[in-house]
Amino acid sequence: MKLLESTFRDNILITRVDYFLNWARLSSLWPMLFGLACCAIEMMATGAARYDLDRFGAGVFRGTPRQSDLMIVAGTVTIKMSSRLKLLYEQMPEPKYVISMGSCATSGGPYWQHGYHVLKGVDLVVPVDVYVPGCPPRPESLIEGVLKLQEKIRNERLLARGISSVMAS
Amino acid sequence: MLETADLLKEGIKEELKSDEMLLNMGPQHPSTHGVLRLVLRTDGEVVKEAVPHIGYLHRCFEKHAENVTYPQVIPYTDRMDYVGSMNNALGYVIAVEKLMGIKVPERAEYIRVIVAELNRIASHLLAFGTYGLDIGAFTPFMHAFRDREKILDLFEEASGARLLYNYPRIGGVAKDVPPGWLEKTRAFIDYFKPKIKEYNDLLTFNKIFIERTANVGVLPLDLAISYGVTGPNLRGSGMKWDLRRNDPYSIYDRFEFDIPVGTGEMGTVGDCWDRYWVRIREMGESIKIIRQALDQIPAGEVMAPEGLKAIKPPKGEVYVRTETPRGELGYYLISDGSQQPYRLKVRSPCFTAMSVFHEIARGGMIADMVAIVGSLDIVLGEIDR
Amino acid sequence: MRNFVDQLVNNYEFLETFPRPLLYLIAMVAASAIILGFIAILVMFFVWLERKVAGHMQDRYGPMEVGRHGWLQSIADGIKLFLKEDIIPALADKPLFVIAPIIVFVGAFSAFVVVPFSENLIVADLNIGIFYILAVSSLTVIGIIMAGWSSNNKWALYGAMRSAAQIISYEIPVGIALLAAVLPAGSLSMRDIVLAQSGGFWNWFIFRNPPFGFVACIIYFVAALAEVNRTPFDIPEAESELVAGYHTEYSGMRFAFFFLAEYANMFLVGTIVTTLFLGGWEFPIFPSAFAFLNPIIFVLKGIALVFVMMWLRWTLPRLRVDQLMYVSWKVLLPFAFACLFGVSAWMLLLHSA
Amino acid sequence: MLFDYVNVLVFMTVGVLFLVGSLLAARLASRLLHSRIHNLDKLTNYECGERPIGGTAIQFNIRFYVIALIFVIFEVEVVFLYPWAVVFKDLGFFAFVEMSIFILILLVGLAYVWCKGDLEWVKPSEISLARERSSQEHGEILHR
Amino acid sequence: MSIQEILEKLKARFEGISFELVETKVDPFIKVPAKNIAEVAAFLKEDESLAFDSLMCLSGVDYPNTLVVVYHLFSFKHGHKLVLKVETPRDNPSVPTVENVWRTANWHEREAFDMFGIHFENHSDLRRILCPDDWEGYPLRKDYKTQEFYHGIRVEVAEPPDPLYEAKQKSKVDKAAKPTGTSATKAAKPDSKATTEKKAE
Repeated sequence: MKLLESTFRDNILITRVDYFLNWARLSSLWPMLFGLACCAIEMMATGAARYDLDRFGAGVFRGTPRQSDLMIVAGTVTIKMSSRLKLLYEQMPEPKYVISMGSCATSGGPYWQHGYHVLKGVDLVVPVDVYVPGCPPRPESLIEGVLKLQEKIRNERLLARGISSVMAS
Repeated sequence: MLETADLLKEGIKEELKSDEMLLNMGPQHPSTHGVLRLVLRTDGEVVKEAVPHIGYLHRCFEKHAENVTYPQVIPYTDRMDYVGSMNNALGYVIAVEKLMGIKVPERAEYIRVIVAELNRIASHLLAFGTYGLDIGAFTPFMHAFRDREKILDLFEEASGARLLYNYPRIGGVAKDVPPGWLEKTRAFIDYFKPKIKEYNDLLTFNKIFIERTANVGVLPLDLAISYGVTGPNLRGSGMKWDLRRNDPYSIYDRFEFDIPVGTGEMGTVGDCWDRYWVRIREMGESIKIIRQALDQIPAGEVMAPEGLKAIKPPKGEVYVRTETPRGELGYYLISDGSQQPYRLKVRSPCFTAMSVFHEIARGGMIADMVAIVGSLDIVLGEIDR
Repeated sequence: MRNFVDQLVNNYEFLETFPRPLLYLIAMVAASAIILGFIAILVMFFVWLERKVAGHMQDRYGPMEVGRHGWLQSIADGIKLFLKEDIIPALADKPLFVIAPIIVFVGAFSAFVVVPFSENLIVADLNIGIFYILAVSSLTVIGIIMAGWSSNNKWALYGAMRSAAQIISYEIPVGIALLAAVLPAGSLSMRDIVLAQSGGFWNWFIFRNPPFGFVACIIYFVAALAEVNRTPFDIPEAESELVAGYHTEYSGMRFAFFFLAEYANMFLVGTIVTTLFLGGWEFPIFPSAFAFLNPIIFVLKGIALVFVMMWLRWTLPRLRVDQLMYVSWKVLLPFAFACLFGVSAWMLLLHSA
Repeated sequence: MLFDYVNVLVFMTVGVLFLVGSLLAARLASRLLHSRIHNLDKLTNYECGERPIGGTAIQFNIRFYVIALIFVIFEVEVVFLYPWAVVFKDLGFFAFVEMSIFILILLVGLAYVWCKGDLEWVKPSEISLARERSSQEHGEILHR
Repeated sequence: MSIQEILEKLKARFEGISFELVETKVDPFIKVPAKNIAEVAAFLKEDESLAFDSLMCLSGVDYPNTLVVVYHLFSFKHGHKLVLKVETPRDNPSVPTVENVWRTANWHEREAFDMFGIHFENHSDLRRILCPDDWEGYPLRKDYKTQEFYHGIRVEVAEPPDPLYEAKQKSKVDKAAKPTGTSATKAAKPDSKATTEKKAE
């Protein structure tokens, strides 16, 4: 069984198909409209005319989590908002990614010491893929974050993992 | 005869009244300008009751103000109203200077006014862009942000940051503006003046936009005063009240500019269109102020000598209010002589603007909720502090 | 189509052996497959065109990195949506939820049967052409209401109710405005209508019986915008008010079909306006000289009209529900009736004179 | 004649088959690629991040019934107009007069419905009703 | 109209109530007893010559032994300002509401209740406005301790990374080492090593 499984995972065909599927998924990352605080204004500036996020295919800001596959947590996540954030993350369809934009989302930012109502880092609630530093991060660094995420998606092995799990079961 | 028909109709209407639906225009909604939650009780399209829930962005500003030294509070004031952060920091700095009796050098005063007015234009541009987005027109948003980027370049040269500057300091300004900055500002103003006319053609006098905003969310003047609404929202309801003119602080009394007031051109006085129109005309006034400030700015120091030493104001309390792009921002500062403020209460203009929302939103339709929230131009960071 | 198959049969003898209806069936399936492929490719092109037009109108580039000037963008979107996990909410009404996108797409797609790409390049030249399109295109509203109601989501419900109100009130101006093209043509079949307009652009129906033909075309275009839910009438899926309107709960491939159906509907409206008012496959100046170009001209005219729709979407704000009803019942309907009287009176004068 | 309508039927079935086929393929692909963990949160309805409150299957207001009735009347009229329009070229002035009478009768119906105010999507009285109540209420609070 | 004249008018109007004027460095204020703030406020608004029709700001302040509610009033008509202060005991602070005089007090009082726990009698709906409804404690009080967990989400940072932590440890260690010899240093040393390891991983 082991031999059969390994032949399927790494042969040329599977990796080529994986590469092609990953290319399709990374070049059309639809972010969810989830602007919380100051970073939301920089996210809007990133989507606007000068630093156009649409050049990378990620400019379609969808309102509902159902049609978006990238959640950019832009701003401070407070305790009251954290349960809503968790629900929204759950409602996103499967290949979903999270960019934690700004130091507030990454670790509570300037509010970590005395902010009793601030969540110290969004990774306490949802798994985060890319952390973008800055308060607020410049639009260029957000675009670099999106590109870093695209790099991460490019090396994923979804199809291979899927086939091996099917073979295993 | 007519009355009985109406009575009959009233009678019929009662039994057939379809039951109402509770609806969450929740924290994550494309047009609630941040994390505001509106619980609407609607019957069909008509909203019977709209209750705003806030607190989703409560970042404990006042707790921080009590645990950090005076100069360290300025970055937190910037992050309160993150769209007009120059004006926020300016208000706080004036409060501390009034308590300590510091005399700010002339050049710093002028730089502060220029930077505050540029920030007002940037904030109104964002309000104009997002309001177009709420009503459904995408392009004005992009054009507004294209011009706003030019202002952010100027800020980046002066203070080093795009959105949250930490530029006004107690006793003056962080550092002098780089050489050539004043000419660039003048060039920007000359470039920007005709652009306002372009926005008017694009959105302000667009028939559908007028249809969507005139006679919607009418805020009567007595209600506005009683709810403590201030700034463009109050001026939209027809009251000629601007702190820069009526209760002048820093050097605003040296400039000549008039105060736009809502006159109900397109509908009744105090509707969404009036509030929007006051903001657009205010941009023109800010240009006038900047032009006069650029002509009169002297050379010289930008930081008072007391500002460089440790800041320890005497015991006492002060309440200072300044005119930010959203309204009257008040700082109530109590100091006990130590290096940290004893208590700093912030009176936020958006907080009061939001408190009047359930009064003017009653009886509107769902599309009007979006128009009213957009016309109040609220920023959640300032409401929840 | 029928004589095309008969002609094919008699010059290839070996086809004789197969029963004739089977051959017809294969021809029909081949024709619909070609049209389906053509529509799919065209929709991919429209999705890309919309984002580029929006970009350049808003002083930015639009998709650039995904292939040269982003031409691979819509293919990437399609594949990504294909790979997405589609979620059916627990409380949703499962059968309706699943059927809704199919009905919406079939409503939009099956109207292409009568669209005349050129003289004989038409799938089935029904003699009730326009009437058939009117009937079939109202299928989409049933799909939208099913989608809105079945996903048990308040925003979707509002989107569905608004689209029902919108399409009900705009069906009538559409019906009456089309009369202004049927009256001079004297037949319902699309091919005959285009043939009635042949010979140079001056006797297109838009210029025929001068003021009323043009006004009828404008009324039809505006009312068709509402039928297809495009700005300024896109209140069923208003991004800023109803989050995503009737397809709030849809994800993955199901959402892709709503997208597909919307753009197919837009192209359908484009083709109808070209067939009825802009002289179908005719080249404006010397139609006979450029006869070989006919299908290309026809599709180009359709794309030009779809471009106008996109142009409108990125400039105009959105109407409210009651204003929308006002425009339909109190503005478009009276003008449509006036046009009807005008065209028929004008034709009477022309004939009697 | 039958040939054409069979063609339409084939067109529709091909459309449906294409859709159902690709939906099944998409379901298969997503099952292959992603693990099938469907916790409760994923399946709850989306309501801007909140748990849904209040029911959604509510009885929508009666405005619909009135508008639908008016629509049916005018749609029937349009149906009668089409055959007339097709043969209008050959008929003379008589047909024009005949049809204009028919249309005028219906226009009177439209005028009646218009003045009665049934064409507004939201009865103005409802909006003013809600607004009066709001001004009364806040009026009382102010003067109390 | 200066604050002294306003004080005279108030004393004339309300004989029974004791007003106290305090001259501080920048903004002088008038102390008003808690139980009749409502009548004073109504009078200040209705009286023609005063006409304080706008409550600029209502803030709660936590002094060592009392909770104080501060009212900043302003009159659009005459353009003069007034500061009122009301004191309440810390154990069960309660102040009558001024909501029906100035509508803006509704949300400001809810915020004071949320932050300080000051209960406003017959307020229309006194609930927390900023923090979640089931939040423990009143955050802006000086003696406020943050709760460890809220619905399973960690609120308080367990061990704040304090940059001066090493220096303080070292100075504590030197002090401990000097008087009691080496044993203290050995005990102290593993402790500081342990913390550095914990911080590293």
